[in-house]
Amino acid sequence: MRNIADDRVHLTREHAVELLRQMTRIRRFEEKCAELYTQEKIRGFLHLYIGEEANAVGVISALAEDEAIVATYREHGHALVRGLPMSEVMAEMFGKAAGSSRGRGGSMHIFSARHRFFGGNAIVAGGLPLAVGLALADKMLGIERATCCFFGEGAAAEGEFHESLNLAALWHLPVLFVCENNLYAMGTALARSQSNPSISTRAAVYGIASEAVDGMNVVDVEAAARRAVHAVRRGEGPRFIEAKTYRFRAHSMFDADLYREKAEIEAWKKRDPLTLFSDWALSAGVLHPDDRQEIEVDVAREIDTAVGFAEAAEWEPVEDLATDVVSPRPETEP
Amino acid sequence: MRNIADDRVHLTREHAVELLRQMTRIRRFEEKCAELYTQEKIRGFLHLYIGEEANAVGVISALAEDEAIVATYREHGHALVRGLPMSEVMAEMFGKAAGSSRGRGGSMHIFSARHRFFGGNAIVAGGLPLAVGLALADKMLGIERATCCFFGEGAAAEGEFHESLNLAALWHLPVLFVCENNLYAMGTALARSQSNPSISTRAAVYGIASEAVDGMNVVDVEAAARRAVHAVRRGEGPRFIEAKTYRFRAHSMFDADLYREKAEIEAWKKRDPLTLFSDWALSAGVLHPDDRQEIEVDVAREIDTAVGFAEAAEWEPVEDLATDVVSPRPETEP
Amino acid sequence: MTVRRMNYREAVREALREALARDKRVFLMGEDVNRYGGAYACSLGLPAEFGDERIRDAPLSESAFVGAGIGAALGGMRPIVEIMTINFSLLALDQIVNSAATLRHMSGGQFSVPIVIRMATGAGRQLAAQHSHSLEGWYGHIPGIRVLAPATVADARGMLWPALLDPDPVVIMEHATLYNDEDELPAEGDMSVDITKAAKRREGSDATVIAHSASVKKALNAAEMLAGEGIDCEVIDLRILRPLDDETIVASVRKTHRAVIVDEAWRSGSLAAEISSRITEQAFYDLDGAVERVCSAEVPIPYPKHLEQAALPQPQSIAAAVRKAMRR
Amino acid sequence: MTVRRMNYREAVREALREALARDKRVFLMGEDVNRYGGAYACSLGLPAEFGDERIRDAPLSESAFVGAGIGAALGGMRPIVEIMTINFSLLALDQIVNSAATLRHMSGGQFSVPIVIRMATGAGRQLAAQHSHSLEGWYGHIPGIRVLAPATVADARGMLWPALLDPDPVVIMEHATLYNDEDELPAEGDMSVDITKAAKRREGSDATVIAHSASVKKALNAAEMLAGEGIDCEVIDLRILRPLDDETIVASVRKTHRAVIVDEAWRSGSLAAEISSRITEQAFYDLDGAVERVCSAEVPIPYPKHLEQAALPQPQSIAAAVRKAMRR
Ligand SMILES: Cc1ncc(C[n+]2csc(CCOP(=O)(O)OP(=O)(O)O)c2C)c(N)n1
Ligand SMILES: Cc1ncc(C[n+]2csc(CCOP(=O)(O)OP(=O)(O)O)c2C)c(N)n1
Ligand SMILES: [Mg+2]
Ligand SMILES: [Mg+2]
Repeated sequence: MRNIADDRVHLTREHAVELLRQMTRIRRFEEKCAELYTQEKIRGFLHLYIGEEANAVGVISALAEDEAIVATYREHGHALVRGLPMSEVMAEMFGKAAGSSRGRGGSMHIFSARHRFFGGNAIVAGGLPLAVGLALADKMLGIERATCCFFGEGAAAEGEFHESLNLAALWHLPVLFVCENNLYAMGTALARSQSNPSISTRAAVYGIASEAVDGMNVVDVEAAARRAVHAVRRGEGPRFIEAKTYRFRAHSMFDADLYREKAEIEAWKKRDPLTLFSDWALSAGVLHPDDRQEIEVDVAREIDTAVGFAEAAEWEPVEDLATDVVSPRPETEP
Repeated sequence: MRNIADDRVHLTREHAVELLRQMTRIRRFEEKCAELYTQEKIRGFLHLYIGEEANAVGVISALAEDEAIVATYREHGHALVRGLPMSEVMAEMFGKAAGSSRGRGGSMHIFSARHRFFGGNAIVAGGLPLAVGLALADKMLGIERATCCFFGEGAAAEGEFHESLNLAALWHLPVLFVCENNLYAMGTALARSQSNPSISTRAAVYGIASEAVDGMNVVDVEAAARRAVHAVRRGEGPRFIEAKTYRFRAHSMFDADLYREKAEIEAWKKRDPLTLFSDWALSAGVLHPDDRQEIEVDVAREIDTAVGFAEAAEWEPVEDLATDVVSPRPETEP
Repeated sequence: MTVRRMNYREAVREALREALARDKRVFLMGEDVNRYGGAYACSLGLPAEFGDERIRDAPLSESAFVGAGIGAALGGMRPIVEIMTINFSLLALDQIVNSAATLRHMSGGQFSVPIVIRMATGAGRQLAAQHSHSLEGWYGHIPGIRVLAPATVADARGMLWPALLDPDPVVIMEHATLYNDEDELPAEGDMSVDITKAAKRREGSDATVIAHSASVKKALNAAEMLAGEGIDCEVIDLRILRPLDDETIVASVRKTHRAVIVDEAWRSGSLAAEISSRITEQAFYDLDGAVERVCSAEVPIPYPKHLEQAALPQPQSIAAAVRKAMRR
Repeated sequence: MTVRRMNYREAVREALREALARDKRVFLMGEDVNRYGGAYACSLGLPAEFGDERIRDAPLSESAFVGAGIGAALGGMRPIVEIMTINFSLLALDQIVNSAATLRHMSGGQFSVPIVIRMATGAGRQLAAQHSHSLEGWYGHIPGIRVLAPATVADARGMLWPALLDPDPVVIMEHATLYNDEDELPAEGDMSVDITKAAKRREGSDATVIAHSASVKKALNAAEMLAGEGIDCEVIDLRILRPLDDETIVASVRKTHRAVIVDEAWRSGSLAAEISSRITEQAFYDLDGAVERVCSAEVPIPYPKHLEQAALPQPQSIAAAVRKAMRR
């Protein structure tokens, strides 16, 4: 179904529906999560992606299913687009044993080995070295595919950003770095934390071809991702995309959001990636008038099912607390 | 005596003698250390600076006496030029109680509070954050002076390089970063460890004005340092100098030096900073014919005295092992 | 004496305010301490009083800003560096171990590093494996630093100023589940507390329960449960994790002859192990039985409440350990 | 059986060579492992056999290349990552603690991280405060990893392959003073050793001395000294620092009734504390007296030989502790 072999976006109706559906799935899923959080069904940290959906959808649409993804604690969207069943993701949010990480990870640690979805990392910039290593493995094993690493602009201040970009460039590794620049790291605006706020120019200094893209425009994101991932697959070394985006909600459910102007938020909401895309697609005749509504109905149903599944699911028994800390010792052991 | 108020080098005879004397002090001191190492008077790691003398001499000549210096484990030269008495430095090499760190640090950890010489750091890139903090203190206390931080090109791969340059630039701190690019980090050539081997361009990406300079030419180094340190003192934020240099000896006394061609070493030796400078200064009439010899005689005497001092000095008594792990509790304590 | 109620968070904030007002060299630096008000809202409101320079937002770069704090301390300032949580302090450990803790000794006594590093610690808030570490025992291993663990509102209020007076690096561990705890404090006067001694939080004669930080409350709860069974526990709050106050601990054990140590860290290599060893070393012939430890299960802390709570020490497990020590 | 002499360094090298030859997925990555031959010359000559890809020089960036090793393990490779020394491993601790050690559990068992991380440890070479750490006890605290400490040439030769077979992260601590130690090994056959059990290095009946890594030799020296005084020591080499082999330790103490633990780490919060606690917990009524610890002085390790040696455990101090345990 997904056309990954092409390095350009083909906006058939089918593809447009898929893009909108995926963005809608994320949006509604997270709105539901926020509600469930206030009901105390979901606990811990909950970082919403609302406003940034175009990035996960655009980029992951360009990836093959076996191209690894490494993400952050703000990864529900990435997990859903990658194809993790919403029920499993929702069960994970609840902490149930049927969750994608057996409930042990929660919102920040969604994993799926069968989807090559490597999480879900709650240490800022902690995922970058892992992505470099996954790409190194592919290269050494002769497998031609990209590894895609998502992280925020705040992560670009960390030492691991620098070390990882250097390694990837030096060893010519097939990594696609995607910096989701939503302008804030918790309450710290980019300009207050990094002397050079142009993230994409900073990638270039390692010799990594990089591109900044409108992260509210799913088509632009997908187009940039296709170009980049094709170059990566061709063995041209790592690529870097800076997606300029914005989170509409607070950093987490604990955040009083005191550090930015309401007007700024409102201005960005005018560029809501869902409306932006569906309005354009409708006016361009790519989407049909009923598509939006149908998607909403489908997604509502999917969410109901997911919540029902999560509600009904079992807790992991306490006796299993210590399973899988380490593996059982292998038989081959002397 | 030292003219630090000017942002240009004035090559009077006096100054030329001083430059050559300082380079000669380092060279002969270290040659002696290598000898003492084989005699097992000096132990542990010993990293010689031979070949790189023009950098410490050129840069430190441009600094005021109270401008802090942070260096690495390859810091004998910096300590000597900064004005630490050679006898104390030599006693430190021996590990004697009269050493500049009471003998506890040895070759890699020469300190002097009264010279604002902050060492002597054996963790690659570990000194950069300290220099940033020293400069931050000056800035917050309203003291207009620079803090000078030396490190190797290998350190530029570490996360702390990135984090520290960002902090210094972001906060507009009076730091002079001096990267002594001797092309190797132990046995790893720069091009084999960093995707972008042009260190000075990498500083620029943080918005730090930077300059590459011939690190074998003491006058060039001093000129660059004067320009940079004046800008720093004027409150223009951090500056960065990349000094292109070479170490003539192995990385440490344990290094078999198998990773580079003898011809490469020989080629660089043709640009020995001592000969380069004294030949030029003689031909330009800045130095007098006898100066070189007089310096050698003086320095030989200084080294003899230092070795004599170190030989005669006492060991710290074993009973004092645990003094100064922490300070005695303050009287003011409740 | 008039008293007032405040919570642990407010106590930290008031202590910060006092320090900033008393000494111009004091400043607070860390991620989100300014605009955001601190991840745990400890510095909310302080920027208006002290400005952006002294309540200094730092980029995400734990190694560099902790190192910069060390440098600033060397340069004559009195930095308070906030590491958002102990989990991220791993990124700054090199600076703490290799610079802050060693500089005085390694320089032959020439340098002081009067830095205070605060960090939130611990589990209990369903934050899962990467955000629930109790690694304060690691800090307790490092010569050259002092490690404080305020378990009460009074200690949260009173430890900071003496920590700043210490010419050496001091690390203050604030357990994240304590910030909303309330207590009464004197309305005025010197709030400083002694940062050298452990505290007896409950007097008792049958067994000594030794805890720190958020575990102190759990130990007190256990003691209440056991009181109903006729077991009278003494509860010691360590307060200072390095250097440990052996005297208070050993004196209590000499009296009760039984010791149970509670520590939210993983059992192997925990601070509890150190205390247990010291007790056997110093009071072996006073002991009626083996020193017991109640620690966290040796698993990365899981997200769901029932598993997380099962992994952590609880009043029930503490009480069970005391009964075991009493051979009941 | 024919034997051959080799030193510890050669044993490590041969183990590396064997692993690289046996499994195409194995590669060695670290600072200066290729052109330089490894800081301790362990990989000298291997690039010619296995090429630059598999003997991979890494830039100075401990966090990234250790993290990349973890990622490569997730991606199907069997990386051996060399961190030049434990001192620099602080820069990579976040990746080890928060990724390598947690991924299996936190993902509900989906992922394995079959990485081996080797590092040189310890003091004794006059390398001063920043280059003499004995922090292997910190690693012993982390659930999800296995920690090995080869003290003999045979273990240096035989632990690597089983470590690579382990689907979980394994950390191998090579004490830098051991690399020149020589011993005899069988000329052929399987060199693999059991990586789950401690080893009895000397049989004895009066006291159990427990040590690991470079301290084992010191313990054996002390035992020889004491033998002359009629004190017969059993010496246990821990070999595996996590998970500890309680069984072997406790069985010995049950027999001798006295235990002395030797650990080059700083005393407070050392692995020695953990072992001491376990012994009292599991064999309290078998003990004739308190378990003794011989650790390093709690100071940043100084450069001069006389001070460094005074800071470290020595045969003399071990013997003294045994005498104390024997109340002699
Ligand atoms: C190493 C580390 N330091 C601090 C934190 C706390 N923290 C969590 S998210 C965050 C902001 C990260 O910002 P950014 O990288 O821009 O990603 P965003 O949250 O905006 O998606 C911070 C400071 C952390 N998780 N890890
Ligand atoms: C964090 C860290 N990693 C590794 C080392 C081991 N080491 C000491 S010096 C060195 C090379 C550093 O090279 P460079 O920064 O270029 O300085 P140079 O020695 O050439 O002056 C290495 C790898 C160390 N001391 N610290
Ligand atoms: Mg952001
Ligand atoms: Mg170099």
